Amino acid sequence: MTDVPTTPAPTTAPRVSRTTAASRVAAVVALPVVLLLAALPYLAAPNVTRLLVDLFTLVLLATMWNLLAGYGGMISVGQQGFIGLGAYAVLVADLFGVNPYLGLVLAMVAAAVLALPTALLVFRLHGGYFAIGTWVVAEVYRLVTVEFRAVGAGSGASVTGLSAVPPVLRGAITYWCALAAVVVAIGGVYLLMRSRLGLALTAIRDEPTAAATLGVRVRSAKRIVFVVAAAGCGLAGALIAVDSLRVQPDSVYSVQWSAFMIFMVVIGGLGTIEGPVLGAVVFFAIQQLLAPYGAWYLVVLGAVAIAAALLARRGLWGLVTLHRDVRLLPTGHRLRQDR
Amino acid sequence: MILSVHGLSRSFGGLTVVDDVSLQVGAGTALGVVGPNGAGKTTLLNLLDGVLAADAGRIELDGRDVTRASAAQRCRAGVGRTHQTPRPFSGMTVFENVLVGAVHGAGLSAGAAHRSAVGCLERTGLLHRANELAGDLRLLDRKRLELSRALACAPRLLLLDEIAGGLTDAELPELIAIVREVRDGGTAVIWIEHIVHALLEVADRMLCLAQGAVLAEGEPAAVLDDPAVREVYLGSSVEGLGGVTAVPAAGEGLPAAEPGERP
Amino acid sequence: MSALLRVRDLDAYYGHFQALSGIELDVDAGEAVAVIGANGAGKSTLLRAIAGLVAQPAGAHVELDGVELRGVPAHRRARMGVSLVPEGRKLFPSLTVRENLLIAASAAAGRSRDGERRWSLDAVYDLFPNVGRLRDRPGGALSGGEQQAVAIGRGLMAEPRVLLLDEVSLGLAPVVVEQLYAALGTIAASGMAMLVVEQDVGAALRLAGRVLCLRAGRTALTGAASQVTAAAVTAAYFGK
Amino acid sequence: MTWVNAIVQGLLLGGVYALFACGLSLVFGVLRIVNLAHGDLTVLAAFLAVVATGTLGVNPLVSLVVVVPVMALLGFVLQRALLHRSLQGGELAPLLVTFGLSIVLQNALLQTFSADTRSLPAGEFGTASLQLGDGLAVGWLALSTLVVAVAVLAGLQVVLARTPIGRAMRATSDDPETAALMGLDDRRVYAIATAIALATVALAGVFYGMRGTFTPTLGPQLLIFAFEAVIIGGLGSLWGTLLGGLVLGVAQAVGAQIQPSYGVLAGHLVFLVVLAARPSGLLRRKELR
Repeated sequence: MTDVPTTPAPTTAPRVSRTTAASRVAAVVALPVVLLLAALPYLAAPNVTRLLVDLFTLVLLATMWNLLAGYGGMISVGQQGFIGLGAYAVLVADLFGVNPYLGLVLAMVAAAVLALPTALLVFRLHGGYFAIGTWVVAEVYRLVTVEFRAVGAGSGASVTGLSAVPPVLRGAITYWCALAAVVVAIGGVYLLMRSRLGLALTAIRDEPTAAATLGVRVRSAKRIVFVVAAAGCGLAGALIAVDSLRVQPDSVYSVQWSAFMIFMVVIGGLGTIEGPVLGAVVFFAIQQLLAPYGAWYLVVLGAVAIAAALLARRGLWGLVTLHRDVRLLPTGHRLRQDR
Repeated sequence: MILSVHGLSRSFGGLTVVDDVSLQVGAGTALGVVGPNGAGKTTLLNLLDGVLAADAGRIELDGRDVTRASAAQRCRAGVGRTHQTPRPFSGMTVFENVLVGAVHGAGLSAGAAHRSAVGCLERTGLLHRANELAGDLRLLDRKRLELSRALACAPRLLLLDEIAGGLTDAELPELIAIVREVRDGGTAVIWIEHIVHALLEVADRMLCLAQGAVLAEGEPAAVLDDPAVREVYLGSSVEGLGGVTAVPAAGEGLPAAEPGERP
Repeated sequence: MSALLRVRDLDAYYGHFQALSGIELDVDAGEAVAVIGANGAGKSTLLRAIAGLVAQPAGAHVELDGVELRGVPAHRRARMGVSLVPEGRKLFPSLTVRENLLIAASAAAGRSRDGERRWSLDAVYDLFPNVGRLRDRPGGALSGGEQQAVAIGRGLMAEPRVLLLDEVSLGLAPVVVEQLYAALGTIAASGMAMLVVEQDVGAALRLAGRVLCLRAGRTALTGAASQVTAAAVTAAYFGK
Repeated sequence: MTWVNAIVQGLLLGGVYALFACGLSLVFGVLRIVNLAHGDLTVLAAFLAVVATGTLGVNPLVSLVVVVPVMALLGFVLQRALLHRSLQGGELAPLLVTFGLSIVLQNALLQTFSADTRSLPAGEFGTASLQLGDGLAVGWLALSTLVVAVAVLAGLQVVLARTPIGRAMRATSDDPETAALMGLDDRRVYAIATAIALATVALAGVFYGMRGTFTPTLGPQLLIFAFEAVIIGGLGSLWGTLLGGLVLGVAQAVGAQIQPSYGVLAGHLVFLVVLAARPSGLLRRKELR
């Protein structure tokens, strides 16, 4: 929307541009930032990287929930089902003697595979009923999981396969895994939203009927998003498992994860790639600051989420970009007229 | 025949809205559809493009039965459509709106889709608004956008729902030229329109719907001269109603004010 | 003496699109005015603006018996006596015909103390004998003509001072339209102020004493119904 | 005989679920909002009864005289202050707002009343039972809960079908704009519907509290049970909701009979089977979405 020629009749064919000034700067800055983050275990104390693993997990979760709700239009409060599955995938891999870090990949696969039949069921529900339906499925996952003695039934079990690895090295590897997961998630969603599928999803979000009449396969696009988001949440669960080395069903399958995801995305800005990242950072800060106050901090979180849903629909990122069209990760298309 | 429809019916809660309609449209020809509001014209288009499922009847596209096909499948098979009330993707730019049709409807790859979308916008005179958000467009440009998107799907059958409504007399010929060009390119066109003189410029045949059923079909002039058609179209007869002169308001006569232009 | 319904400088917007500009209109008690014009000319918007369903900008005036209605929400306008019979009938599908009629009576409840009620279930059934027979059917299971009769009856049950009718004949067979307009004639004769939006120009002109023709949101033509020519009307419809 | 007993106890349990569900059903039917805080509001009502019985020293049943009006008033205020605004924000806003409310309620209760398990002392009434044969006993409290559930559902049905306010609710639910043309104030109609729904929630909370134990974090579980009852029975049908509650209760009781930890899981599985085989529910009257 920057330079709109006032006269039609172009002299040469217009060119499609998919970058913005901000995005070119972001692209230049991104590589050194990622490299710096990757070098952090050599530069900073282990407790810093440990905290960052928590933050990265939150960013991953927020990005996935935003993919579902912001781009797919599906409000799920059952993503903890896939988080739990991911955590248990690590535990099961560990039981069979597979390296828990390899379990991260298995977790993604397991979550994606189970997401397919889940989608078949919950896609029969709409709106709020879809939300609770996903929640029921997550509960079923939890209740089935606790029936297995081998993984510690109701009390959970510890990941033992990493006990031979020195703690500092283990912390560093976990950190690199979390960093890689975040980079892949944000980069993946960015590329996804720039692809044909992204175009389809944006169209579905705005006008599903018109999208269908323009050849967009609405249902299959939504199914892909559901499966991808499940895989991402599975990965997050696996990260939680290798980070804490302990898997407890009531914790990994807790609906609180959904509350956190909704909070981060709504505060940060639904339907943007940048917003959920910002929301995750803000949430992480609030969590660190208010944790001593026990459950009151959750009361505050809930109240802020209500206020944001009613008053600031575009979230913090929306406020940041209120007067300027700043897009660090642009997914759109701009026509430029070369003169 | 590109489109063959036999005995198409649809009802809502006991009320039959499209009642046993049969029609055919060949390549490079245009069928004009007239009839009073509520006659089932838009419902007919919704049945043809797959947004609604038919209760009975059969729809063939290029000889293939598509009666049970979804809207997306029909679009990919060559059905393009404009909506009477424009339905833009309001959070996307005009260019991206058209791109959806080029990528998903016509199945083009990125480069070809970009070129095709630019071409469609050029054709409808909307290229200079390419980077604006579709939600910010005024009614007229929204209608142009509807047409651009439908054209981007590279349709074999183009369904137009009151695309001329709200256009000024100056803008009509432009639109008529586009539709003609599409038709002459070998596309079959079905055009619902209240502005009958626009329709007459393009339609090879005319169909009048009343209460969901076909009231008359044939040569455009013959259909419009049909007393039954004039009766349903204007309701009860207007002949012999009035005196001699109309009273213009504030001496304006019948101004051709442009909708969408703020004073 | 000002008119019962007085409209001055009325603009209406849908987002950026201006649907009405500078409409001026008076409807006196006992008078019927027809609003005609092509699709998209702003006819329905005019009725919706008067009924309070479209925001009324500052500077625009809609007055009922001298009382300015700006800022008065639709449900309170209905209680004050502005009754709109909406386009597409809009019967409540999960209510029976009788319930559809009764629901509107609540709008009149606040005013019935100071004046005796003119419209009751029986009065509506007298006017439309069909409706009485269908009283226990759900609103969604009627034909178009039956729905329209119920919708008009429902509008009357609100004891309107001004009755606004939007596209009464839409999609109905001429014979049905004739019956409905016969009933509307009876209502008009009782002294009701009416504003009728119509596609069926002939029917509307037989009922109305005055005509307002809209084109692209502006007043194109106003005058006595007896002076509007068939040619002018045809022009409004066919565009030429 | 144990199986017959399981089914009978399941039916009685289903009465509680039906009572939970009718408020959820009503709010969805009239406002088209899925209230994700429904379960937490039920728990709130139970805690209000704890406070009322504690301070006034009365039987929980008597505390209803206070709890029901307080919850109804809360419903009215909630609709006016939060839900109505959220209705203007598209499909997402009501879900986000009610979910936020759920978090706020749950944690505020946790802070105020601690995580301890509570119950409402029902006295002799809570333990007395009716002997129906050898090994088959029906608790008076459980039986009266079922009777109350049926009475509430029947009452709601009568209100919706026969009273002016019920008519107004159905009309506003069908088409708020046209309802406004009939002089109905949608804000007021919605607020009354929410107030009635929360009054039933108050009943459900107090009866549940007398039958068993509860904690501040029980809400989500109750929401899920209510939701399952609504979906199993079929959206938009109050009798369907009763049937759904009974089916869910029986499924849980029979599951628990097989192995105690299977109870809740069996209920979920029956729900998923109904969703897969008959997505519109067992008793569905009309298109509602």
